[in-house]
Amino acid sequence: MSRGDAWLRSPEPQRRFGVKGPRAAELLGQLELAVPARPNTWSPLRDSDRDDSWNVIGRLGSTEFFIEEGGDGSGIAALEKLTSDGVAGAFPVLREDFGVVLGGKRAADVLAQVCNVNFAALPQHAVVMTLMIGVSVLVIPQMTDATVYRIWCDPSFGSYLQSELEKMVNQ
Amino acid sequence: MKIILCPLNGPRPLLEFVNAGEVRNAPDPDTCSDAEWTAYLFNRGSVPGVKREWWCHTPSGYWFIVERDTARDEILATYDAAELAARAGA
Amino acid sequence: MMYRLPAVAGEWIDRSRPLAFEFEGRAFQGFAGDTISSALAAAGEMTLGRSFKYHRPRGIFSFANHDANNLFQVANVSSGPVPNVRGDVTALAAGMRVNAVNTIGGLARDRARFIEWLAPFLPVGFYYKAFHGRNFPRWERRIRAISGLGRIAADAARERTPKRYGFCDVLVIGAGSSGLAAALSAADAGARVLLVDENARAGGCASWTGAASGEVDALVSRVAGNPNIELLSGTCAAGVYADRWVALVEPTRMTKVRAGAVVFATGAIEQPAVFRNNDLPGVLLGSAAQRLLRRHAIAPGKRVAILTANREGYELARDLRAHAIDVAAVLDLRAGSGGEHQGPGDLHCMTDVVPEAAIAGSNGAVRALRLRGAETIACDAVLMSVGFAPASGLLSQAGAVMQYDMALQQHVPGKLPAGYFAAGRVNGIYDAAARRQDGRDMGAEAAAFARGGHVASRVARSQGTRQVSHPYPVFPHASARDFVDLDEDIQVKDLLASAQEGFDSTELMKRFSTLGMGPSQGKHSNLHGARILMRSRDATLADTALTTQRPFYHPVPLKHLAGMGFHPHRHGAVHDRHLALDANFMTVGGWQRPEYYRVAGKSRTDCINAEVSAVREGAGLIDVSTLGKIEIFGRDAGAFLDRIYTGSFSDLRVGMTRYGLLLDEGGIVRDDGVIARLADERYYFTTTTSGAANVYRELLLWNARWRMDCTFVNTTGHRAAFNLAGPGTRTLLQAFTDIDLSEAAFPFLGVREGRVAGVEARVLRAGFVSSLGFEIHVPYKSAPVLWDALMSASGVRAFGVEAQRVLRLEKGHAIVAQDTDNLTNPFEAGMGWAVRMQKPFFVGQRSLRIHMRRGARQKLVGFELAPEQVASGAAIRESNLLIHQGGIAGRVTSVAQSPTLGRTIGLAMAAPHLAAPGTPIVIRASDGCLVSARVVRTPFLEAG
Amino acid sequence: MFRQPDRLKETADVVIIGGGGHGLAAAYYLARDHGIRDIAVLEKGYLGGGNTARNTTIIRSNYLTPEGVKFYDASLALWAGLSEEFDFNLFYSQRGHFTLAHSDADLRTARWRAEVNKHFGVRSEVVDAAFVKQRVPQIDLTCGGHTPILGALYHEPGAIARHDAVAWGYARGADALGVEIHQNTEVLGLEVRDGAVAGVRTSRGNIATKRVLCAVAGSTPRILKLIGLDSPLVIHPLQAMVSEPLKPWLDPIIVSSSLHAYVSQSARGELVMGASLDPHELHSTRSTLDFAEGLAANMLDLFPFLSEVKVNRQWAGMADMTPDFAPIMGLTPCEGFFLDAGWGTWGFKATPISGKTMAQTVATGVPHPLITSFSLERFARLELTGEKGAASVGH
Repeated sequence: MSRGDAWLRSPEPQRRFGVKGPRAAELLGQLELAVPARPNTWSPLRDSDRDDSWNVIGRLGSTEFFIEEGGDGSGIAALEKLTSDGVAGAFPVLREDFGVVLGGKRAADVLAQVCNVNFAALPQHAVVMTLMIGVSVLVIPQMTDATVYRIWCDPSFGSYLQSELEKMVNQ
Repeated sequence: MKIILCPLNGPRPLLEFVNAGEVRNAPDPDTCSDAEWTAYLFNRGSVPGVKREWWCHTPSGYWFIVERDTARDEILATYDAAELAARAGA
Repeated sequence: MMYRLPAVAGEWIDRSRPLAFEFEGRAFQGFAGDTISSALAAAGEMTLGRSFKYHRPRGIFSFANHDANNLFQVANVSSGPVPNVRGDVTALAAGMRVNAVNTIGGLARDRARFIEWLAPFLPVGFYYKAFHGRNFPRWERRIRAISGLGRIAADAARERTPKRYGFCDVLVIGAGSSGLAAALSAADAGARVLLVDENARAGGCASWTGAASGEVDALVSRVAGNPNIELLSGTCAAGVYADRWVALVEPTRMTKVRAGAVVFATGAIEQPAVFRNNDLPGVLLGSAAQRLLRRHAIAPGKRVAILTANREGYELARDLRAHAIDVAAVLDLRAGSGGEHQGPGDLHCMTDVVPEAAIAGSNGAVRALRLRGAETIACDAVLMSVGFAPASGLLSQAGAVMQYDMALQQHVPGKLPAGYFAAGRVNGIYDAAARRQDGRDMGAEAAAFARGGHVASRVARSQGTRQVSHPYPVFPHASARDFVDLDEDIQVKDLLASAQEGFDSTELMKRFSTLGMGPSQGKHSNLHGARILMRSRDATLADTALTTQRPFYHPVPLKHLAGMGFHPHRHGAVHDRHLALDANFMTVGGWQRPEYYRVAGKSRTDCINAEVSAVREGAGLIDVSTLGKIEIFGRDAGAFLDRIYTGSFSDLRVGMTRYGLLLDEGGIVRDDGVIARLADERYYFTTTTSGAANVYRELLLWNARWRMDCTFVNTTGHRAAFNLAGPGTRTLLQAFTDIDLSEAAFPFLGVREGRVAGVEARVLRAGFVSSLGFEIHVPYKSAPVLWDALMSASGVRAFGVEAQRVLRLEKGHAIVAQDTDNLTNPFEAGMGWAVRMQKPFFVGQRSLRIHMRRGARQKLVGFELAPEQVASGAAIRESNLLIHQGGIAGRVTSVAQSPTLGRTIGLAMAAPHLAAPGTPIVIRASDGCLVSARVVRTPFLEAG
Repeated sequence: MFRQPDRLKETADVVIIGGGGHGLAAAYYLARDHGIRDIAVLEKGYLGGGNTARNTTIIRSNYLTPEGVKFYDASLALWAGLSEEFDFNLFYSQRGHFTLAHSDADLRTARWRAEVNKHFGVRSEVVDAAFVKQRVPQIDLTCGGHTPILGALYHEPGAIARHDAVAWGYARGADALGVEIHQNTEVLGLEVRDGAVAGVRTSRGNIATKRVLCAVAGSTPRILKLIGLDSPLVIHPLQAMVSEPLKPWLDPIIVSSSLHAYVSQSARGELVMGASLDPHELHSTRSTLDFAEGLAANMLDLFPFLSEVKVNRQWAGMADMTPDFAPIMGLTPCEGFFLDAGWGTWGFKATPISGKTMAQTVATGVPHPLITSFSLERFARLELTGEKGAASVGH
């Protein structure tokens, strides 16, 4: 597999934030963020964010949210402030995830070696919580482009996941 | 590998799940006899047949209910624990 | 003798690419497209191997990946010798060095030949009846020495091959007429189809019989042109598992496919006739001869006799003559004449034939076939075309029940599980047009099912009309050598003897006689074995089931199953710092943890002792990031913890921590940690390293049952933690933080949030390893900053897990799962102080009531060795036993030579009557000598 | 070898449910040692077709608890003499048994077992990695660099045997003493009068009897249900696989506690490989691909050169697991109904001693001294055995 067929890179520096709890959705709504309606889907952080932006808000299950924001990260700053004051029913989640971007026209072939999910059969704007070579991961397929996959995992598994994915990309 | 239809995450391979055994109600610890209590502790009534079990999708930490035929290795139904009361009644 | 013909239309070999190779030390040449066996056959080699038990010479038999007697030890240019390579299907490569397996001193002069002379004295089950008794070990060495087939090469390197996950709507197994038709009709119905065939090319039997090859070629090209169909040839479907999960094995990798529906178009396996010397080289299946002929342009012999019981035998005769091969006779086992029993006028045909024996020539291969009560036919090849068995291995793996159809004298699928379909010869259908129709029908049904159509189990219809299988092509001979199973050298008499002895079910017979246990798993022997068994019981095959077929259909190399061999492991945030400090790592619960830090010129013990002293005298820093770190929020958070842990936490003051002990429902100690209350509705707590994931999952389960108002967050991997321990740590740490660390402001067991070294942190006053210590928890990515800052402070020394064990032992702290086991309750572990029995409820409470009534069966106590024992160098190790009046009275769970106290101290699970401080105890060291010690109070070290 | 009676007897002194090794052994010793020969052994399928046919034939006595060590050591003593006794070669072959330790927790458990074993005169020692290498030169002590082997528990008496032959040997022995063995005879019901066994209903007729021994491993819950008894058993599939025959190279039995994998080489030259239980309850002998994948990966970590060696066949048995990894043997609340169950992954090696002790228990109505701590009531009393240890491994 040549370098161009599949590639791996670190995402641009992003601020990351998590919030969880029965009233988490409500809280995000208050800040006029585009809260994904269905569990395990994502949407651009704000309606103003174009589809090619990396500002994303993912709904993990029904009551947890995962947010990444570039630029000044104003949205996340506001959230951190709100939740640190302790809003009943919406609690901050420390997100120190390891993040990586897998892309290229053979990216799907790489995924087929590490993950038992049929990404081709997923609905639009899906967020996938699954196992990848033994590690729990969060995957957003085709976020900005049909051949681009964003992957996050527990930071302590980062070096392992990175090195194994690199091996395959370089095959 | 078996596929389990996770009510939250959709169809996933067995490998992504762990099983915590049957849905069982513990006897009232304050009124039950030692015999009743130890029977609850140890006797899992593992006669082959349809069981209502707790399963967890580990990547998402989501616990839900699986109705499984332990003799035929078939999964008959899966649903959120919130439906347990209603289903158990039915 | 076999030989290569001039070019044959459609041959698979490339005569422009000769390949030189070596066989049994002699030089040979084949062509690209040859297999090992075909290249040898082309060179006239008739004997390619020796049989498993009697070491009889054996040649090509099925040429269909079932030739268990043509297994080779193959060394390639690039790789070392590989055992048990199947010559009939393995592609020839230039420079191969090939040897027959299972010979002593080579194929030709195999010194193990002698075993055959013993054969008459080796009845079935012989080994069970002989050699035993006192001398068995000696006999066994001999038996072991001649057992087995290929040899392992212990220096061969680990091979890592990728594994893939695949998905398709319809998987069609077998690319013959029916499979190709099934794939096309499924694709036409809109399904994404994967079509696999173990042969190097698609086409199925048409590719060697030549029958209806025109139509089949048309199908092949239509498949090639269909974007919805992916064709994988040279790919074996090795196993079928639950929910249509199928293992596809290619030469270079394994693909695990999830199919919406599966069509088995796996065809049929030609079965031999059983008669004396039916195993001679030159006696082979008609289909084998045709595969050799059309794929590799090899003639089975110069003068060929065909033993038949079906039309295929006559078509075979025509085919051979069309290629200018002399057919001596077509010998039909069936009575009757005319019609099908008629070859071309000048073809010598006989009916009602009973084969007496094949006769071997000087080269060990067949030179004639003797018929009972008739002439002897001189020939150098006997081709058998007497019937088929369905290739049903994968079908029965899928759960299909095979039923014997008396009209066809063949097994056909009965009830098929939902989502599985069968088509073609496996259904007993042999005529080309009917097979294509069957394929079209099944392909359409499979596509409908994959789309979410009906899921009811269905009965596969068998449309077979023409009988191609002889009901009993078995002709036992008084002096045997009438082989039913060539893998295992099993003769008719062996099976009859088994039945005689009471092993008269297919399963028992298999196990006693080893029928079908060889490398080809009975593909040519199970059917006849069952026929012989049932006839001996005056019953028919309709009255029995064949033995269960299990994975794998063809054997699969370990490397393809193992794949790349991933080993997930975790690294803490300052792993590189540990490396820089030359840490010696140990693996704990998937983490790499520093066991101790090496210091040039110092022994392991010296290093550990130095780390201990650092903590006792000044300050030490240990990375405890592997601890589980869980947060609980919400109105019921405290109440929830009260129900989970043995202690009480709803009354814990904000800003304070309390030890938490977790039991299972049986009252057994499972995990422990420190629970901190950060706010009214916000707790943060730790678990053991190995317990982290399970405890978190268990909490979620309890709350799925209790439905209390709380929310859980597992920050284990996202937060790093470090324990700064030792008398000097307060002043040292104060320099890095604005949190007031004074005893008054930050008492023992307190918890504070603030900044340390500029990093947002939670600080817990901990006492696990030292009276004064601060456990500092920070976000993963900020950890290096904190570590570097603290390590830069003068007098701080990093310490590892081993030093921590000594330090906590000096403080008398038990480690769950080291000092406790699967029977230990908190009272036995000396942790009763952490249990609030008066609470209304907590997990394990009910069982503890029973434990308390019964009283402790063991108690965890501290002990120390008498100084003179230490002086005498007595070495006590963990798990050494306490001995009392000659019996076992407990065991040592922890022991260490305390550098601080200069004594050997430890913890032991002891019988209650030995638990009182001051009690003398006796410990048996591993070398057996008894060491006296004394039970003492813990902690061993109050201050420090 | 043994007769196949065409019809059931109407009454029997003792009915044994289960024609596997345990049931047949009990029948044999009842007839031989206790003069009770009016016995009917009822087998749902074929002789020894259950876990006797499906186990990986490992025989050892290096257990953790005193009661376990004494019990299995008595079994080994019987094993050694069986071939002679039956005049039938069971291929009982002492190979030595390594339990590899990959962590200091493994080593602690290994030493714990060794110390208890030695206390009862059982030959077990904790050995270092060099000793392992010397006995198995082909092994990769680094385990692919992932989980290095630090040492092992070495148990010299560890052995293998031809599993089917054990059932046949006992069957032949019992048959010769007049015991009737009925295959393809499924038990459908049990007659119980005033809390005592009165008879057995089967697919081939009824037998009146006052004593029933149940020795059906994975089918135990189904039989217990017939008399309304509950038990702490849970049924898990236990899988195994076997390679194509290879010339002998591996003498001892190798078990890795951390990798949960074990392997030995049979007299036919096949590598017989197994792993731990499937993780959840299932009453089926289906095979799974992920089992074969995981086991293969572990095998290649131990023996990288086996990459090209082919796996011929997979299979599975149904293991009746107990909460404390020790069997359930002896009397039950139902008078005359005796239980021999809870054999999980360790039943084969116990075949002779379970037969002998259950025979005496059935004959006398009093539990044999070797099995008193394996009683069914221990769970109600919360007095489990310690066989599970701190982190135990089966097989």
